[in-house]
Formats: sequence, C-alpha cells, structure tokens
Amino acid sequence: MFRVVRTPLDIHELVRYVTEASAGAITTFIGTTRNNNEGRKVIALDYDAYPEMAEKELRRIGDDAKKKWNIERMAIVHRIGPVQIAEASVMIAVSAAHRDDAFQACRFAIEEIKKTVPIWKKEVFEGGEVWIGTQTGQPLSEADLRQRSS
Amino acid sequence: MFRVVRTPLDIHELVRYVTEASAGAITTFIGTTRNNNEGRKVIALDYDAYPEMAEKELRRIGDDAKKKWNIERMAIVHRIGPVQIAEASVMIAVSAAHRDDAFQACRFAIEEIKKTVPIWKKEVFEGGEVWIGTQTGQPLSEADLRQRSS
Amino acid sequence: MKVTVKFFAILRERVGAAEITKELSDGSTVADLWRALKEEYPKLAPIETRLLYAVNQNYVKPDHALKDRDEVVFIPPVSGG
Amino acid sequence: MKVTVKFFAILRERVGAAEITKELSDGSTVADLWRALKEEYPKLAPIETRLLYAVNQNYVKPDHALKDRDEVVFIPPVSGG
Repeated sequence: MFRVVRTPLDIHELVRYVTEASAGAITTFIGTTRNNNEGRKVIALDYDAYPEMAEKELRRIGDDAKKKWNIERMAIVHRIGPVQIAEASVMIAVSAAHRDDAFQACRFAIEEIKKTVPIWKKEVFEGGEVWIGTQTGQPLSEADLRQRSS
Repeated sequence: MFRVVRTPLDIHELVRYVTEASAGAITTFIGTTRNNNEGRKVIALDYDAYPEMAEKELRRIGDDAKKKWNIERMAIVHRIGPVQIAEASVMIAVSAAHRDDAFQACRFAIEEIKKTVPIWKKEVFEGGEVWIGTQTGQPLSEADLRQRSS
Repeated sequence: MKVTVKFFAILRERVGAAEITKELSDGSTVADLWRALKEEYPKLAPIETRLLYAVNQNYVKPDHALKDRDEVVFIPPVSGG
Repeated sequence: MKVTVKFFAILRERVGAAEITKELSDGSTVADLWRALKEEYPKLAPIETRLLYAVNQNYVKPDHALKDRDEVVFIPPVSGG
C-alpha cells in the first residue's frame, strides 16, 4: 500500500494491512506536525506532491526494502494539503518475522522519503510561510541520480 | 501509560496517548504471535505475568529511556492470557521532537522488556506446549542485577 | 515470621498453586526459602540455576534477609514481548 | 513538438500555473526547456541550481532529449515526511 492522499491518516489501516500470520513484529513511523521549527512558531504545514511520481517512488522504496531486509509487508501513506499541529503527515508500517528487520526497514523508508520522493512542505508560521528544503536542501548526488534514472 | 492487561490491544490508544504538539515523530512497535517458531507450528501464545512488578519495570524502562533520549512520551501495554496468531501481545509507542530519538527509544524499550520484565510466554504448538525462556534463557548478569536492585 | 510466595508461569504449574504462605525462622534469606520450597515441591529443583529473586517487587540477591509479611517471587527467565 | 510541464510547490507559486504546454524545436533537451521557461518566468531563475528533472515520472539528467507529448517536471529539493 503506497499512497498519497488528501484525507487524515489512520494508523489502524496500515497496521491491518501489514499484519501477517508469519510476522512477529510490526514497526510504524508517524510523522506529525510539530508546533515549532528552528525557533519559529509553526501554525500548520501544507504539503504538495507530484502524486503519480510520488507513489511510484514510495513503491520503489518498498521494493528496495524488500531486497535489503527480510520483511513481509510495507505500507506508506503520505498526506498532502494542510496538516495541522499534532496531525500526521506520513505513516509507515512494516511487518517482519523478526523485529530487527522491521526496525531497519522502517527507518530506511522514512530516510528515503525525505531524500527522493517528490513531496514538498510549506511551513506556515507566525509571520510568514516558507517552502522547506528550497532554501537549504541538497539535491540528490550524481550517484543517487544515476541509480534513480537507471 | 505502562500497563499489563488481559484484553486486546489498540494501537490508536497508545498513539493518541503519546501525541504531542511538540513532537514531530512517533514510532511504535507491535509484537504479534507468529505462526511458527524454531520449526514448530504455533497455535497460540499464552502469557503470564507478575503484574504489579511488570508494570513497575515497564515504568522503569520509560524512565531510563527519558534519561537516554530526548523523548516526549512513552506508552507500553503488554497483554497477558492467550494471544492468537497475528494478534498483538505488546505495543510500544514513543513520541519525540526528532525521529532518531523516537526510533532509538522504541528499540531500547522492546529489548529491555525481553530482558527484565517479569512476563512469560507459553508456546502452544502442534503436539505440545513449552514455557519459552525456561529451557534456554539466560538470567540477568550480576551487573544487571546490581543495577536493578539498587 | 511468615512470608507470602507467589508463583507464576512454569513455577505455578510445578507447584500447583498461585500463592502460598510459608513460616520461616527469623533471619532466613531468599536462598533459605528456596531450599525449603524445593524440599516441599521437588519438581522445582530442575529450574533452580536460572532464577532471579524479587522481594516486594524489587530484584534482590539470594542472600537477601527476609522480613515478616514479605512478598517473595522466584523469577524464571522472562520471555515477554 | 509539444511537451506538458507540470509545476509543484514553489515552482507553481512562481509560475502561477499548475500545468502548461510548451512548443519546442525537435532535439530539445530538458536543459533547453528550462532555459526557455526561465525567459518566460524570470522568477524561476533563483532556484535553478538545486533542481532535479523528471520526464514521464522518471528522474533524468539535464541533457535528456525530449520527445513529443513528454510530461516534464522540475523538482526542487524534496521535503516530505
């Protein structure tokens, strides 16, 4: 399950999806809107995405994780549009026979999402708004890019 | 929230409990009954606990995690009694401003649970049943024990 | 003095009771109590080497001296999670 | 040939449109398209150095040759999660 949606996320849905009789461990990661960032008082985040490509990249992350670790299932759902304080913008769930694989694959997924998936957040803070990453972000390295475009 | 209960676990309840405006990351771990173990076909697990001391040890794990990492909240709920295939026996949720703390504290919690919390599982498999740990488990080291009883 | 002993998991099955009260002479330690229990319940002997000991919900060493009305639990290797 | 260009996030705000169609001479590359867009929308220039390029939902290099009806997206540093 690899989706970009405009509606609130439901951790039950992801956990149910990855639950397997052959799995002994499920890990999840939930990214939520924090009320502060770099000294700014955050009001909300507003996410935009290139949805078809984002879902394709999320699937690619799932495929890569399955090659690296012995996992059963993975689900990633990213919300776009406005996400209020303490609401979830992204949820990841991974099931595996053993917990080490589940933890590592879950961590891998969120790190990859932040590097390669075409989703952007605008931070709406007291006194202004800013597209995060555009000011300070680094693009993929040449090596990453070669890998991606192969 | 550190509890030992006899009823099915609800990931929503834990996630809701740890959700904080100042947190940007929530990690969870769910331990589920796997349908096989060391070549045996598992029918169910049946957990027993010394409940008052188990809850005390779970709280101790939460306190230790707060000393080691910059986390906001932690919840651990362990179910006892029979737990069927694919059902959850334990759920952990951790919130933190940043994901690295949330991941590390969550991993720490499940490793500690398996070492020091007085909870035991009996595996009911095709052809018999066995208390896990009793045959092969190692007790706490002297160093661990000194720390615990101080 | 009298102490309460609670049994869990494999120990409860071996003893056939969840809780007993035991009369001990003053100055008895956790190890003394365990020796007395083994005599009463010989099935306990095989799991001896892997036990931990809790008194009033704190882990203690086997030479810990018991007091009247203590709650003692012998803890086989844990396997929660 | 004609290609479709979709804009997201900061680029959409700078351009003021989510999608445009652009007429290009045959053999044009992604870099050529970007140069043409910068002339049309000067506000795009400041973010140039950090862009990635996607054609038909695959990352490509700037010297990638475009074909008729390609879907092109210029991708500023991502910040999902």
